[in-house]
Amino acid sequence: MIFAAIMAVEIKDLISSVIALSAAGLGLCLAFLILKAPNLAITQLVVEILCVIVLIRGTINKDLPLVKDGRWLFNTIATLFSLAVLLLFSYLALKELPNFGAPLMRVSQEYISTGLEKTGSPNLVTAVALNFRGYDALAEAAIIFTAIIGTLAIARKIGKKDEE
Amino acid sequence: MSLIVKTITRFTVGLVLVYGIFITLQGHVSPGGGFAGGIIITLAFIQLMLAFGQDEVLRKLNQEKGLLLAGIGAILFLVIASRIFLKPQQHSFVAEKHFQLLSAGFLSLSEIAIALMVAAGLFVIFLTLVLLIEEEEKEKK
Amino acid sequence: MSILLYFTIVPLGTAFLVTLLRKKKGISDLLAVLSSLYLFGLSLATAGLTKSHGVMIYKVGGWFPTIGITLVVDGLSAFLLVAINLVAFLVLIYAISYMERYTDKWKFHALFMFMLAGLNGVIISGDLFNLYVFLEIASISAYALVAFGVKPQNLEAAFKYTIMGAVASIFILLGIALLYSYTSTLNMADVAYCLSDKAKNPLLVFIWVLFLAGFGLKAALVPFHAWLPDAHSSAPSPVSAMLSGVVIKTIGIYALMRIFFNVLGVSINLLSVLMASGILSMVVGAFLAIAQNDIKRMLAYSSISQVGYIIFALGVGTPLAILGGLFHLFNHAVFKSLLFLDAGAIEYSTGERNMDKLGGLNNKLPVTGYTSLMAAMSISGIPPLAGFWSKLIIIVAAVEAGYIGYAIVAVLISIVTLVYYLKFQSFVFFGKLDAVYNKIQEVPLAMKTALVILAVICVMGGLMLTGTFRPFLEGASNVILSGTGYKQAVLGAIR
Amino acid sequence: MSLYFLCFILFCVGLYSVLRKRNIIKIIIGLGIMEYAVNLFLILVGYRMHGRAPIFAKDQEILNMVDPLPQAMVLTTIVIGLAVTIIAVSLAIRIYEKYGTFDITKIRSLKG
Repeated sequence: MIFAAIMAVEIKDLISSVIALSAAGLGLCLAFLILKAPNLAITQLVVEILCVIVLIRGTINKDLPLVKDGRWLFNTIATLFSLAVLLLFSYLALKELPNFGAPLMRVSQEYISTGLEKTGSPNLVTAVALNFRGYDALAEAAIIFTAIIGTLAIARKIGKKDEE
Repeated sequence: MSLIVKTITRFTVGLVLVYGIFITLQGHVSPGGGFAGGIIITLAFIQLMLAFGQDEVLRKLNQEKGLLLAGIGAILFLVIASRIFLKPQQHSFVAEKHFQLLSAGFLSLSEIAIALMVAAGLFVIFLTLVLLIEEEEKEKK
Repeated sequence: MSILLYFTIVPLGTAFLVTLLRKKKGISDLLAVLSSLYLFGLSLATAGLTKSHGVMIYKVGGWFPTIGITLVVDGLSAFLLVAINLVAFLVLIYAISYMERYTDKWKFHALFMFMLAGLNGVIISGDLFNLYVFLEIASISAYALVAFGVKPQNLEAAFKYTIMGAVASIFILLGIALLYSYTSTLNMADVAYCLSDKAKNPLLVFIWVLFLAGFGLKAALVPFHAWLPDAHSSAPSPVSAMLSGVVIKTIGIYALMRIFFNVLGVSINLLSVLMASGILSMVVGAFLAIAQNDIKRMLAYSSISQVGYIIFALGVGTPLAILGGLFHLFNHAVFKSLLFLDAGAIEYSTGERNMDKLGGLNNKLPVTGYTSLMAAMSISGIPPLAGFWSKLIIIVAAVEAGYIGYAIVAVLISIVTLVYYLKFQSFVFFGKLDAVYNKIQEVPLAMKTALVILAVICVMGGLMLTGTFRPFLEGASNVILSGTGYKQAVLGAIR
Repeated sequence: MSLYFLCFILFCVGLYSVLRKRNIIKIIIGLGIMEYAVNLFLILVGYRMHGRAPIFAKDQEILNMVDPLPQAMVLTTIVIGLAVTIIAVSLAIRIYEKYGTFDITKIRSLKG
């Protein structure tokens, strides 16, 4: 997946970088399956398809003038250095986390034990997402709706009347 | 699109649509919830549109109707959600009918509302992006 | 206390209704103004309620707190709710006539309602992930609103804002993910409860840095302020009034306060970091503002320096400083949105935004002239007006806390603010009237009423310190002072 | 521990692409990658060593289940990522229509 991500960033041509991104997305979907999250695998796969459609929509026949100007080298070194610092700090911080296989399950233990009785839905993930934390699902619907109205607002022809 | 693609889509669109509805209704039993189901239904519409060209699909579901549908789905979900939040009640479910279709009461109702809204809404987004390009091409020519 | 839920459900419902009833002409304005009036009334009611019995809790869906999401309103959030809904209501009245120049008014109202729902949701949520989702709603609708007048400049500014905002949200999400892995609960009081017994370790420092970067970018602190001048100057002026008056405060400063003071606990070096970034943004904002000749761009830069004041006051950390900071936050919300609405009125009537070309508008636009005079005087701290009191408190608190050097810098900056506001006043309103502008007439009624009401609040703000409002402001500031005492208050109220 | 670190490397790849690349579409791709990285990190956090998917089967009783809470969170973050990408792409299309290019250095009409 990391390899696909680096490829997506480095490839010169636009369309193939979008395809490399979808490869990274599919890798993520597989990772969800391995990590026992089938619910997410389906959603990730489908959302990723839509993402790729929209991205390809944007890049059908567009050029990619990749010109390197003077300070190019300095910029890359500066960004790489800052990323290295970020990685160093994250390494230090990650040591503190509880180790990989044993998540301390303070709250979700109750979800598992009482999930079936309280909500009656065997698929705990939907139970948590819709019933226990239903308020988030409401916010989720609002997010989709803002994206819809936002695209409509951005895509209209004349914005301000008098100037055009 | 070529004839082959048309015949293939004629078969698969129905299948994809049914699969999307299945995922939505089975949201609380098997994996995959309202969101995934809704998007699968949108993909079925998009596939239809790609295969059979724009005008035919637009006759059935153009932007206005899509937006209307999305709005209704959203209002439905809002009503269901606020009804539950305002009257907090813990209803325990009878054990044995857990795995049937509509066993979680309001849960599958809100799933359907979300799926309706997601399907109609994302299709409207696809339409706006595609229609935008047609006008752009016309300007260029 | 189920009324808390109406804060988000009512704007969302109006937004959905506006999309459905988009065909009828005036319906979207009516719905939007009505619902924001209702919200304003509701926020006053909640302010009264919180004054009577402290922290108010609402368990969404009836689930016990750590399982379900809880909504928490205490002194601080009630104070901010009143400020936001007040400014939103007046901006909507202003927008009735201003938005005639834009096509598709219903889209503006729908997006505005979503932004309002997002802001209210951020303030009342007592759950980390829920705060992130509502923050995202407010930001996405802000991106679309900045690009509302679809001209090349607006699009570029909106794109810059979208990229920076998206990066900031991802940093915040990463911070929440790390916090979840460390404490495995999302309820803010619960997280504070778990963190209280764990010692400081590199992970907490890393989480602090992530949150500081994310919320700092949303609040346009200096290293991350690049998007603010473009976004605010190219957005339609009701939107930029909301943006600089309210949105950076709630998403940036309120969330910063809530998480740093109440959840993660505050340490000395964190306070010094806040103070340093406050001073930095004060100085940079003020000096950049002088150089501008475009009205809105100048106002945007002055927003950065005023936000610097508030962050500086929080950095000082003494009770008086926090009181001054909060009071300045309320004042700045009121008079900065008034100034942006004035700039919009000027642009509405003359169609020109460049200060040098305008002149002598006072006799042609009396209302706008006097209201912006009052706002300009208040922001630069002329004694009788509200701005003076809040800056005075901050400077006095800084002197008391021993940061004499910083206090002097603050005084100098407020003088610089006075300079560029006088320059703005004299260029635009006094001086000779250009020939081409003599036929302009006053702005329509709706805009005038909003301007006048805001100006009155601006003058009346001085009362906030004395009289009835004092306990209201006290309530807000001692919520922060109690720091991680927040968790006792919330957990106590739940049981 | 090492898996978390790999996830952070993916995050830095995305961050690098957002900061360094000049083409708008590459920036949007960078955002997508960062979104993937954080989602992966959230799920990694909630994984129990040889746990089972959090779905009750009809007959047998499943003991060690994977933590369902991060999965509910990631369900929301995926859709947020989609919404942000859609807004960014529609802005990019409009900018391409007005400016004729995707290169952000050429779109410098606003004084920073």
